[in-house]
Amino acid sequence: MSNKPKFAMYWAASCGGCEIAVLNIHEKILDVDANFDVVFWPVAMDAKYHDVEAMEDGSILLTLFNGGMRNDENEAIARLLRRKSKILVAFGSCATEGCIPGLANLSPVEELFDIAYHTVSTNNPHNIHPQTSFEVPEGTLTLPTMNPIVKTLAQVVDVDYYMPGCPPESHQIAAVIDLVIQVLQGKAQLPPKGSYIGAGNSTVCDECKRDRNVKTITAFKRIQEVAPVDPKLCILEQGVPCNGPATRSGCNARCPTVGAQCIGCYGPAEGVIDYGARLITAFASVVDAREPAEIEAILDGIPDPTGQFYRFNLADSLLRASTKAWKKNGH
Amino acid sequence: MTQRISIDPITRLEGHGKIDIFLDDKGDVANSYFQIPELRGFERFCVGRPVEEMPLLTNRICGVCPEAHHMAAAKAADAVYHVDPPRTAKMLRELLYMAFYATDHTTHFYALGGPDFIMGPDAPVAERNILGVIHKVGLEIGGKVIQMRKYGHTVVEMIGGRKVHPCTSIPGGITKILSEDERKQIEEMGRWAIDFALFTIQAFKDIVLANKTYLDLIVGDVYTHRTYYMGLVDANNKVNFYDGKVRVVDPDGKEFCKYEAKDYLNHIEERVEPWTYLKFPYLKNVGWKGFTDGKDSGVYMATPLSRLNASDGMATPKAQAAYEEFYATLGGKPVHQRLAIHWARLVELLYAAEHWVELATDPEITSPNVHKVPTEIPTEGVGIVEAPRGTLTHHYTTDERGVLTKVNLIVGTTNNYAPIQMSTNKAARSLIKGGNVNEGLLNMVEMAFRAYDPCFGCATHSLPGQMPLEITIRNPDGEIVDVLKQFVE
Amino acid sequence: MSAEEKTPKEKIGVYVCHCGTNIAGMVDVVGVRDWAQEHLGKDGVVISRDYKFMCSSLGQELIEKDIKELGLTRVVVAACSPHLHEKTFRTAAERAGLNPYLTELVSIREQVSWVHTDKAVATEKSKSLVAGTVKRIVYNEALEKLKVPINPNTLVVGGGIAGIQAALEIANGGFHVYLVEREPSIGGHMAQFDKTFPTLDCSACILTPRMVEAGTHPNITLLTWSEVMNVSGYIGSFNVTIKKKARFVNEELCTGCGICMEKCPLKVIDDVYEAGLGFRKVIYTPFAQAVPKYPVLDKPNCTYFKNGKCKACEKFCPTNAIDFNQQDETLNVEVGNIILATGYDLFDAGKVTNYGYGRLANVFTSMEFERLCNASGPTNGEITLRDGKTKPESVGIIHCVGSRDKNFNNYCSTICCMQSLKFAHIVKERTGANVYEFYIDMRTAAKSYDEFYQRILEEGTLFVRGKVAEVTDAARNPGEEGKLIIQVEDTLAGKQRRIPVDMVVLSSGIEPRADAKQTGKLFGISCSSDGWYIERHPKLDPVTTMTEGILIAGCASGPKDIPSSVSQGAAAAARVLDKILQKEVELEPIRASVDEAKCSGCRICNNLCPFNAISFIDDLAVTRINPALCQGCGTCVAACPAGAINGTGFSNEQIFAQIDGILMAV
Amino acid sequence: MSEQFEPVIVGFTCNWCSYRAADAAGTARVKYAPNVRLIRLMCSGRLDPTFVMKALAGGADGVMISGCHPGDCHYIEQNYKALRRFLLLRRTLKGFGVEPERIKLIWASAAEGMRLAHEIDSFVEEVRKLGPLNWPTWKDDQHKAEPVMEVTA
Repeated sequence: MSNKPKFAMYWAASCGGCEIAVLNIHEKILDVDANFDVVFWPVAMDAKYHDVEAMEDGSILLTLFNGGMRNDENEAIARLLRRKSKILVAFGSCATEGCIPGLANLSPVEELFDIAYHTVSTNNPHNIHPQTSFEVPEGTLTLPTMNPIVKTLAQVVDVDYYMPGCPPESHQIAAVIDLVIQVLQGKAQLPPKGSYIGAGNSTVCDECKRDRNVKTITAFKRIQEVAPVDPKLCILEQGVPCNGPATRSGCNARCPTVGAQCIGCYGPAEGVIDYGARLITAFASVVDAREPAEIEAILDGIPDPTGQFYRFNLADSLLRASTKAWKKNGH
Repeated sequence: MTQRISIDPITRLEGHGKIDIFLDDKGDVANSYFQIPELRGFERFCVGRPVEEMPLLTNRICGVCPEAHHMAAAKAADAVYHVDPPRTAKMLRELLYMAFYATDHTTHFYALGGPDFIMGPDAPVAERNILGVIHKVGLEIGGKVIQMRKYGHTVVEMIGGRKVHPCTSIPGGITKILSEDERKQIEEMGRWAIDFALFTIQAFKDIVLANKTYLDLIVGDVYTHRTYYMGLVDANNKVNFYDGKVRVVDPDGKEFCKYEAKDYLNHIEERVEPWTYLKFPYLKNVGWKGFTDGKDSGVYMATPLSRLNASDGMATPKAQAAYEEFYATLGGKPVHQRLAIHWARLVELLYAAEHWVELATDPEITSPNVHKVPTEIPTEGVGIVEAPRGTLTHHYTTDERGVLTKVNLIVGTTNNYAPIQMSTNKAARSLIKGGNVNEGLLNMVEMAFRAYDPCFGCATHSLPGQMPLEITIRNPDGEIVDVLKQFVE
Repeated sequence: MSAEEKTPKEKIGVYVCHCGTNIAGMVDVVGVRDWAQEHLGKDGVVISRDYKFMCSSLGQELIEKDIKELGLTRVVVAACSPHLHEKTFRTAAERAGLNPYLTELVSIREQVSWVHTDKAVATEKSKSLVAGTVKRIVYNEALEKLKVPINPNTLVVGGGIAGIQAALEIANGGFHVYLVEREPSIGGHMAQFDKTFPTLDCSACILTPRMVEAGTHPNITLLTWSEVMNVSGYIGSFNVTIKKKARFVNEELCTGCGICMEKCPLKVIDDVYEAGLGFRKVIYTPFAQAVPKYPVLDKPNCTYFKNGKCKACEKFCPTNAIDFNQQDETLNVEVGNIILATGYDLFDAGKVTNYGYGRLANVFTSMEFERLCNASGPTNGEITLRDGKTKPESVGIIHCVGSRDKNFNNYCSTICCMQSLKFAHIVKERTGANVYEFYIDMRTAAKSYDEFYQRILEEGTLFVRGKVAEVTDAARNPGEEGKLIIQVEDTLAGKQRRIPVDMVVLSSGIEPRADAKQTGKLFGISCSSDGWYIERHPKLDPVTTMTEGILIAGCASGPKDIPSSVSQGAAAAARVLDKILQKEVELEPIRASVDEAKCSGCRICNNLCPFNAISFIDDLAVTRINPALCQGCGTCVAACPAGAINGTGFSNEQIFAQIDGILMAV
Repeated sequence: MSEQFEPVIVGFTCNWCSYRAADAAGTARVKYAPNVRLIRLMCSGRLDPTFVMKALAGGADGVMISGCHPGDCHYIEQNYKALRRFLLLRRTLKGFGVEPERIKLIWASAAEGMRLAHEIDSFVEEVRKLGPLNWPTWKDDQHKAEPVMEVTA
């Protein structure tokens, strides 16, 4: 084995987009190879779970961990890699804040099954559901146990750094890799534990080129009602609920740039402890009405506030799950 | 005494796929099970969301082929609103999709499937990866492969806004208007892509077809299943990725059915097994007969090969030529050998590149007319596209505000779950006899598996080319009798 | 790792007050003390005491001693409402060298012992309230009051009696005043009156000297025919932009001889001063005693401006003071304080259609009537019907026109009763006609008002108690022909009456200025629902507003008679003088500020501040908050989607910690 | 103490009207339910929905928000912003399964101690009817590293 510092990347419950985003740094990958001894990276190379187990605790310098905590296997590996890694980075939206799969926290796991295994195209007269342990004639087959709710990495293990984004933009990944290499060469310092890396400290508007004015909103509109949006003017000012004002900068305002509203994949700005609350208060503040009835009428323009405000952040919000989800799971 | 062998794609330990093989007392294969141990429940938590969010939410089902979900969702949302997007909008979506296809097929051929052939199945495993490929066919190809992926991503980002998880398709069209400058670049990249595709097919012919052993491997019985084949076709029954009707041909290659997206429920049904989180789709009108092939089993396949089998040809000239050569070489339609999927994939790569240029040179592609505001009350709609890994179906029902009340998704790879289970099973049976586990087992099973380019949950890509496996043989008491590893340490 | 395991950042002292038995009677004070000592140590509580009366000098010394000897860095006093004793304890802590903002009060009297009945529960609640404040105070910052210098100049807006009074008081105090009036002359409504109640002395006679004094005072810059266009800045240093409308008369040269007015060939109806009853020339001063004496040329009506001919005024002016090329000019003035004495508008009696004003010739408004009986008025004080000659034999005066009426204004206009009584006297005195007063309630509260009422009663004026339903000329009964009939329910006699009269006077109420809202926005103050400016406190602070440095006097804040308007003008002036003499003001340091590194320039907050403290810096694309304008409400802090705005004194950390504290298991 | 469920309610008041109303209730010795624990803000406009989320997540069964009557805001019109945030917050909390009745907005002038007391009593009764909310404390949590927690807006 070489004496280069060890690097690992892992995916828990994720879509694989984070891995693709890393591969999309193209030739930068070679820098990783040059400076690190890649010991564990499912998407890119072979290695075995028990190889990792065999390593000394803390022997991996840097682990980029993506994916959420959907089942007990996810958590098991999270704990293992925490033990083995000096620096554990929650990489991407799933690991930092739960991402879209976190929306599952609005309903109990049972419901996920009830729906998934009884869709219109499913023929399931005997109401069969997958079992964590099932006897087939030849023996027993086991499946991992789903967590009652999706958790973020930091809710399961101690996390050193957070790298937001669904997925993190490749230019940001490249930048972070550069930083770490510079640290290794003693040319730079690591940021304080708990910092967000590969992202800005402000919000998307900071990078958005659109013109902004003093805001007052008389009606919220759906994107399909107004598209194509005015190419110059702030999308929120055109009535489309754009999450840009509350969403951490770092993506170069990609979506607003192509005429789509920001959906918030970079999560809350620095130090904000509840992303959705920032949007609730910001949007409500600029609603141009005083009478409850008028206000309600304008708010009707946002058909799904909970989803709108917690699309990516639900699992990391202060409430984290709906009463349905956790009451059913006997918390 | 029963032995149990688990083939555990160790690198996906959190479980995107795990094979358990049970041996009977004689040491022959009693049965094998391919398990998918994950469920994220999109069908549940998408309910309650506004339908225009589906192209954004369902992206997150798969970061490898988000474009496919983006398109299927957008089309389903159009249908929900009963709106027909302007021609330019549809072309932009399809252009993005072609670029994605070219990238994805390239990745698979050079990084995942290709090495089996280019390096040869018997080459040292450690060399059978993209690095090995580059080594064998020359560095400049490595450069070209990276170039191809870069170009693909550039187009996806130009039209879709982002390299991964595009965000521009909305009910009634798309939010992005293409500038002439962008169009020029896209056209140039497209022309380059055509050359790259031709070059790749030539390489395949030189290295694989010219080599008797490889050819036998392809046409060999181990990888043969006589199943139904599914694919999207245009009005002339030519292969289409973005739009058209779903056509199914029977194991003899005769058209079994041809339906519009909205009618998919008359033709497709899914089965639940208690030992896996993934469902098994099958042809409703044939019925579920278990993991078996033949005309009487509803099992069907949806892959590049299936699309070719289910069509009458390709809609672009060069690809059509490649199509004809494909069947001429493999002895006519339909082709049942799974390994031919690799070749079929290259035919599609060429089509994607050609159509890419066709779209990029259409005078209307830069028109600002990219969206039609929906005026009808939203109700229900189905959107179907061909994902690289199979026919992808999104089906939404909404209330009058366009908020989802029902969601049904049949994801590309799911179509092939039963065939893969069968292929791996067959490989196991043919290679495990009297308790002797043939050393080639891993490799053969892996090849069977990989030919489908499976994308479970929905992200089981593995670079560089390995589906690294380990077989642990335990006695009934669970003690390890033998461990077979794919990689020499 | 969680906050609990860390060694506490601060040394906190907790002091629980018995308040005699006020608190101790319902709260186990010692229990609270011990609980704090025991359970809040990890938060930094190093000492927890109880005492009979914490606010007593001994109690305060207890705290000061601990600060000195134990080196306390935070003090929590569980006692009464902070509105009562926060200052007391903060000052005490300050004496001991601790920044006052590091001391907090917990209200366990008003919020616990006085309102609850179960001692156990009350004690429990007290504990959690204390816990909340202890956890909160860890995040309190040492704050310094903001000090801003006071520019000694003052702006007074409105040249009515209240404004004149205010201006004079300050000017006499030796400081400079800019007195802005939008009409050509100061004097306001009072200048239009004939007599003033209850003393009946001639309005002009008492007002004119004041006007002249203001007009000639070395410390007063009189800016008539002028309007405030813009106000920026904050208490101590406002920058005001004033538009001086063109008079077309050179004030340097004009002697006010009045020849131009004589020679001007064109007369127009005077809707302002003469309430439409009389005429004025196109170049004019509103009235003889106008201050300043310089006339104003009414451009829209001027023949020369209309068709380029005439120039009579110019020809005859002995000092060539007429200047047809004069332009509006804007000037900027720097002032430290602003007094708004913008007065009122008269209620438009025409709105009460059933009283027939505008339809029935001999229905007059109170202001018309003032002019009618004013010696300098259109009829030289002769009280006549519209024809200008017939003397009325009977006059009906209707009270509360537009006031105390839910269709118009709910409030009582205060002055109408006395005004009507004054009218009754004048009519009797000058015409001997029969006078009827129609009133709902007779309101004669102020000094020697009711005596005046008695006098009018004795003079034989007839009073009918009841709200007039209608004034009509449709005769029904003999004797009604050619008369105005007043239909009223006499609520004393309990029957309907029809009273025929020759003349009806509508005692119209008074209303906020039509443009009061815009003016309010201009100066950053607000109007109540009925449109009057809101005082900082309706009883204890009637002449200041929520905006530091903006004061109000006279009818701007509601209907008032002359004496009250004058005293308010004086009061506002006193406040201003006090500020000027202090040379600088201290502002509460509860303020919001923007972390510009975090601010994305989304501009969500830009529209949220009614005090114009928030401004957007275009070239930096960030928002800034002017600390001197900020009033510390925290609305923008709560609104910022990026969490880029911090509010001192009530920061998120403080509130979060307090929530944790009060939800602590006790 | 009684058997019945005693809800824990966090109340937010503005400094000028509603907090003074509580003072007034005290001075007048008006008795009311002890379940509400008040936190003083300068203005109801300072009410950040995060406070409500934190209170509910921290174990409160209900949250009361109170301010000056519309039109009487000490800061001119900020209570209208509080009203709008309250309405949107309530809609959002529905999605979390939190009954709208658990969050109440109360206008009370400095003089209305009696009114405030009555409002509190009726609110406590409503929440009592709804029963405990006791949001899970998510004991399994590893907290995010300290520095992050301490950088706050």
